[in-house]
Amino acid sequence: MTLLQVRNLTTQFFTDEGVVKAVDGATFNLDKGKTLCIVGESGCGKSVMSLSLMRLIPEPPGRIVQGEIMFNDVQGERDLLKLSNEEMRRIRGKRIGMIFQEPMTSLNPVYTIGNQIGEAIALHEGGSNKQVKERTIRMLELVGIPAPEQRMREYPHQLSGGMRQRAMIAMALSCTPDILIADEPTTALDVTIQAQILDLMRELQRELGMAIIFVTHDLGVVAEMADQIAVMYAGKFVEVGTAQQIFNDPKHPYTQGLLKSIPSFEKGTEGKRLPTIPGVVPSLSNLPMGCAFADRCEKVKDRCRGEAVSEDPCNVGRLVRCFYA
Amino acid sequence: MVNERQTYASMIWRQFKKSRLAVVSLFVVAALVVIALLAPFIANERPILMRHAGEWSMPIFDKASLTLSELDVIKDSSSGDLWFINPPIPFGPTTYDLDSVLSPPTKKHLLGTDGDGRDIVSQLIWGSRISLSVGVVAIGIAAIIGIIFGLLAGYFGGWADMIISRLIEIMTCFPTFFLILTVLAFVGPSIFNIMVVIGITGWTGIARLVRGECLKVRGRQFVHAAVVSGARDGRIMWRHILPHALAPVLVSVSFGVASAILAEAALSFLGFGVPASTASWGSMLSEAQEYMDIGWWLTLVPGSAIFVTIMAYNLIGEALRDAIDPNMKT
Amino acid sequence: MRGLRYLIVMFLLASSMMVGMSSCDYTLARNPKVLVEKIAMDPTTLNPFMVREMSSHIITYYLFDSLLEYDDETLELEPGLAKRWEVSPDHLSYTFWIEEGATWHDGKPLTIDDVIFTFEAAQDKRVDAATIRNYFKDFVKVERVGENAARFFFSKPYFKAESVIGLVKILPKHIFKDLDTFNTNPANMNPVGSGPFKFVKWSRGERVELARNDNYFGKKPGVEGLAFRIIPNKVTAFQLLKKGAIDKAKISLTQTMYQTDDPAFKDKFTKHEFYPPNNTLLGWNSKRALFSDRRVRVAMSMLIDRKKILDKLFYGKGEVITGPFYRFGLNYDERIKPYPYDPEGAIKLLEEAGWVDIDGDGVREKDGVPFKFSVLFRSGEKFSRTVTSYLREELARVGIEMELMQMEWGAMIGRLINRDFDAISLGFSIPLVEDPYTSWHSSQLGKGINYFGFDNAHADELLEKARGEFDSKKRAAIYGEFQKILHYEQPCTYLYVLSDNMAIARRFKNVIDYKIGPNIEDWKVGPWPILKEW
Amino acid sequence: MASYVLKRLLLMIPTLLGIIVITFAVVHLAPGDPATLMSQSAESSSMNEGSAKSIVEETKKLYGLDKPLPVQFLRWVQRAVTLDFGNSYRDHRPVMEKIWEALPITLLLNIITIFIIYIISVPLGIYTAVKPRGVADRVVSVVLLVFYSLPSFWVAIMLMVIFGSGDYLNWLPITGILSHGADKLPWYEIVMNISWHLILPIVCLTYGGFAFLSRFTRASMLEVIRQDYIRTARAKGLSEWRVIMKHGVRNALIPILTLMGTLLPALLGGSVIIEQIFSIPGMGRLGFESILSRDYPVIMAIATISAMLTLVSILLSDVMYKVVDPRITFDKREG
Repeated sequence: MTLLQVRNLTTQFFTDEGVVKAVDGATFNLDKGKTLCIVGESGCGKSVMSLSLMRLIPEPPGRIVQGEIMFNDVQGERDLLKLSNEEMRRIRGKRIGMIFQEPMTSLNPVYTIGNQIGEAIALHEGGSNKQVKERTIRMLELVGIPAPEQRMREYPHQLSGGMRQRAMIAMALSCTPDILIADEPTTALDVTIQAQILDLMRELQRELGMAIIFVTHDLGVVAEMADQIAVMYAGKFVEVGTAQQIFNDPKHPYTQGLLKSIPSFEKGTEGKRLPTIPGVVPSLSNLPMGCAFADRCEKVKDRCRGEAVSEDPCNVGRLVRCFYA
Repeated sequence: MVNERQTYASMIWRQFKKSRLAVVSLFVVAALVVIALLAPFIANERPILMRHAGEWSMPIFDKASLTLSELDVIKDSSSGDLWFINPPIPFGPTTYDLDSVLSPPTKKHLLGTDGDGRDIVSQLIWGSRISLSVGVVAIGIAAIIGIIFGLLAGYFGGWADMIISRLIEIMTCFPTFFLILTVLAFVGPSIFNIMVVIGITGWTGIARLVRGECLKVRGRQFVHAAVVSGARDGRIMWRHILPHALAPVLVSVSFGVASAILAEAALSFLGFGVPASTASWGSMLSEAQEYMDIGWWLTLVPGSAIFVTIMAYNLIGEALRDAIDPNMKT
Repeated sequence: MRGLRYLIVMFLLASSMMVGMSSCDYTLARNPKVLVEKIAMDPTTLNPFMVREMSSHIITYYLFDSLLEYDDETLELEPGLAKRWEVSPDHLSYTFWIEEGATWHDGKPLTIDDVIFTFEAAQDKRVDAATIRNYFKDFVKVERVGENAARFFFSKPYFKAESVIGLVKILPKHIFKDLDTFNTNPANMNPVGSGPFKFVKWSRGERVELARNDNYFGKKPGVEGLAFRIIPNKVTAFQLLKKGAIDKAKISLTQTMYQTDDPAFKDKFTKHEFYPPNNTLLGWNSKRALFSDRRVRVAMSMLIDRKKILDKLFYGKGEVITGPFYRFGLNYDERIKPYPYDPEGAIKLLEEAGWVDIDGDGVREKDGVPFKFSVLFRSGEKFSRTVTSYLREELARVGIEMELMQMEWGAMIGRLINRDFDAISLGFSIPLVEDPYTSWHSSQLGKGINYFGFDNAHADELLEKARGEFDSKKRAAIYGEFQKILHYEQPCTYLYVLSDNMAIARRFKNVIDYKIGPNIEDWKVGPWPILKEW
Repeated sequence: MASYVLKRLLLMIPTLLGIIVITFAVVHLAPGDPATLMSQSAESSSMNEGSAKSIVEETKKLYGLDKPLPVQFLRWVQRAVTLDFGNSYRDHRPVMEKIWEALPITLLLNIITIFIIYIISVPLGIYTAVKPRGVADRVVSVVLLVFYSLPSFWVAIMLMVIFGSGDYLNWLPITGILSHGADKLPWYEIVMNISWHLILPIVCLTYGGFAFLSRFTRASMLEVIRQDYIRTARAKGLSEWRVIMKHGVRNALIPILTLMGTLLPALLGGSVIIEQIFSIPGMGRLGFESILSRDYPVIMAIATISAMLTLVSILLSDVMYKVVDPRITFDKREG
């Protein structure tokens, strides 16, 4: 069952330097219980993508200029972009949870863990203080935090990085959402913790049956998590497909470049660093006319610079944004 | 997200320029500085340039060559051998025009005269010297002391923090006004003393602010990173911590400059302002209180000058803060 | 958004409160038979011995009586508590008979014992009254002679002895029993006097109230009471006056000239002009090299256009003076004319004295020392500031550099007493029985109040002679002589006696304009408008 | 926490001692002495015969001012530890009595002032921070800066002339805090009467404070709003109001609390002019007059008492700091 259908989502930032097209016409589907990984280098618009899904783009300067996000849960199908702020608010945290990259700064330093988790529960589920507390403890247990009754009275700075991220996950999952958006949740953690967190997420996904949108730049993590993969470059999805398709048969030169730079992705659990492709991501406010990857592409031809590349809307299961793929 | 390499300063400047009011304010302050510097050339009773009896001279520069009475004689005599350029405002700040006491704005006195027949424009121009320097010097002193002490206390903690905190406490508890009074009584009232006293009593707020920011930032990753990478304490404080504290300090400084100008005005009101031979906006305003409903120009002119200057400082401060604050950028 | 709503609500609340409170009238009615006068500071004490400032002085004046009083018109002494007095031919003993039937405000009779107690207290070192004691240097003793009389003995004949005794306010013995606690006696704050008004209430920092003493032995005042409101700021005081909350207040020159001529004001108030005995002057420190030369001092006087300054900057509200005496008193010699404003003459004198601009820098020098000095005056004091800064410009024109040095009062007096100044701008209040000895005799150079270093043998002689002269006319002649010497030497440049301007509510009748000031005791209350307590 | 407070309380002793020593030295070394000033009225600018040195010296002896300074100091300390600050030189009344008269008035004024400043500025600052650079932000910031830029004595006199003079709007009283004779009214009328008197002084004391505090709040709030945990709170589905109020404000309050500690002495000293203009017999006027008349015992007492108050308020704000921000530790670099 398709839980989320994103069509032509476009988010722009209107800054003094010009219009930044952070997300440009993103289109993908997310099925229930599956994991979609969005991969790309830093600054390619992944985080904006995930925030756009939650409608958490700071406005101004940002704005979702077009597209639709069809969300299909027990209450039926609706376009998140057309909901009122209040309706959208009720979806956040309740139907769609989110965790972030930096567990330290993402937790409010002046409130206890228990307070911050319980807040979401009380908000969406209601119940007496006692019920909220019990559920909080249950969530902390679920994410594997030992001595939850004691931990919930502690402040974020008293926890280790891994524990904080577990707490974040507990918070995001406290209302058993249909979708968990994880924005580089393991980047700030060290490798062993990273593996634990990934395991935890997979386990919870099985247990709770939620879909995950996993944003990362780490192909190793992708290999471990993904059912579907979307490769993002300069605000655009350059290639979308199943994990198998992407890993076994990358079509887009950028994807190919990414994959090539991992010596052995089969046992990627060590999470080796990805050597960069020569050049840098172009400024999103000043994109070239044609293919944004043209300057870094080995197979570049004249046409790439002159003409915008369109994607193939018919072929939803597999999308490649390249003339020569 | 910016391609070309920029220096920090030019980046600040680019951000700063975005606030039109701030740019206008900068021009205002710049104009004030120019006026203050050129005060003798703008408002003076001596000619700028003079040719008399075949000799060229510039009477404004020195008391030399001519006393004023000689000058009067020369100017009065209709000898053809005299040629001179007067400054645009041919009155000094303490030139008494006894024939037009309390005159409303006229052609002769563009903004009128005060109860003693002194030209308001001229006082305004000369007063800008006092008011500008009071603000800048006083708060300059305060900021330097405050930043250094605040960094030391916030960064090192422990004994340094304790001693500096005690010092801050002592200074905070000290009645500022009494210190000013005493110092003025000791060394004689002068604008310099007023500035120094406002400065040395005003640093505590900034120090506390820097210390607080320091405490806040100290635990963050990048400071640990710097510590781990073997940076020296001074460098960590200067390069890694100070920039974070700079934004609130700048707010404090911009308000501080303004409040120093106001403090000078308040001192004048209580009769402890700058010496009478120097016009200051504060003293003009405090003298005007009696004339509030009969000589509107007396209140309005220095009042507006103080107002505009303080506004300018504050607007610049705010724009600067927005420009410097690393978190403000999108 | 809720924040905005909150702000709007707060704003509306605040402004409606303000408007609401403004439109309500919480004023209470004011008793029209009570005269409300403005004073600038809270009195420090209501014990006349310890009085040191105007507020206490004004209030204790009504609370306490002395043996003798001034006549406001002639400035001569007339009976007060004493109904008559006698002076011995050798001028060494004075006998005073006091009024029978005078009582203290608490009902106890005022007896000769009170008088004797008063003068004994004045002698006692424990009592904080060094200023009064200073007048009793030659006082030997006081003794009771008969039921109602006391005799005072002096070791030297001195014409002022009569007024020294006569003007001391008599204190109640039964209140001040113990001189050890004299300075902190509660009665200093809650006085029991014998004067035409008695003490009612003192709200610190706000007002002091007195009520008419209906048992007063002398002439009873026309007003039922006095209230002194303490208003430090003169603009506030003036607004309060216009609101009708004050009946009598000194008004500034500006207010007199510009702000009190509208019909609304004239409808409520009359304006009066008085000349309190207070001479302003610029003192030159003759002990400093710069002003040791008489010609320099005279030149300074000739450089000050006293008439013009008075007319243009002080609206002619005063008179130019030439000597230390009260302009409208007996001793002032009108024949001595002020040095005219004469820059050329002054330059000539300066050059005679050796002050010439040799190096052409615009400043005169002598022996390589430039003619530079600083003039000291009280910060925030408008008169001195105006005169000195005007003079500064004038002096610059003839090649003299004068620096203005303003100092806070305490610091300035310190400098004055230590003779640490070049020149100084001062006011001098003159006692009504004048004796310039303390200010100008050479014996007063160090410890006394001869501040400017005036040292003249002939003048000393005259001053000593005057002290023993009991005929006021003859004494005036001696003082005329002295004034001539002083004028010739110009140890200071006398400037003006300036007028005090006062607004008095119209409902008070029989307001007599004595030169020296009004006397409330004369006043009657006429028909009154509705009065409010603001 | 308790040991921290105790430690701080102990640390106050040297600070207080430092303040006392400095004040004593400054007061006594300043030119002009009470004995001299007692011989002359501080209010008129004319001298009289009283300042002859002999008179001054006699008065000095009476007040013990002829003793060497260390002796005078020790005597003062000896009495001060029993909270006996002696008698005023000016009027021989016990110093504490004078302070007890003035203090409630100033406290009343200042507490209302601080309250109003906070209750208006903090929400304003938060509001403008939520929508930075919007129209409201700009308008508020300019209006408050306009307020801030007006010297208080000028505003005070202006308001007095407009709202309290016989010439224009004769609406408000301009002196004191209670009408004469109003003390016999029932309590609610007294309250009304006092409020009516306080309008002008309170307006003059508050208007300038809005700008600084609200801008300060705004800056601190702006920084907080950009933090990740605010995004987290939004992602939780909290309403914007709750995000700002719960997750924003508490963090933004931390730097504002630092200000609190310094606000009290500033207001104690800052009311000299307003008390002078509106004839309010508060601490500002008492201090000012004591300084002018070199009334050492009063100056020393005021300095000591206000120092103690200030120290306590600084301590309070530090403790609050700790309460509000659990991360803060006061020890050397945390591990």
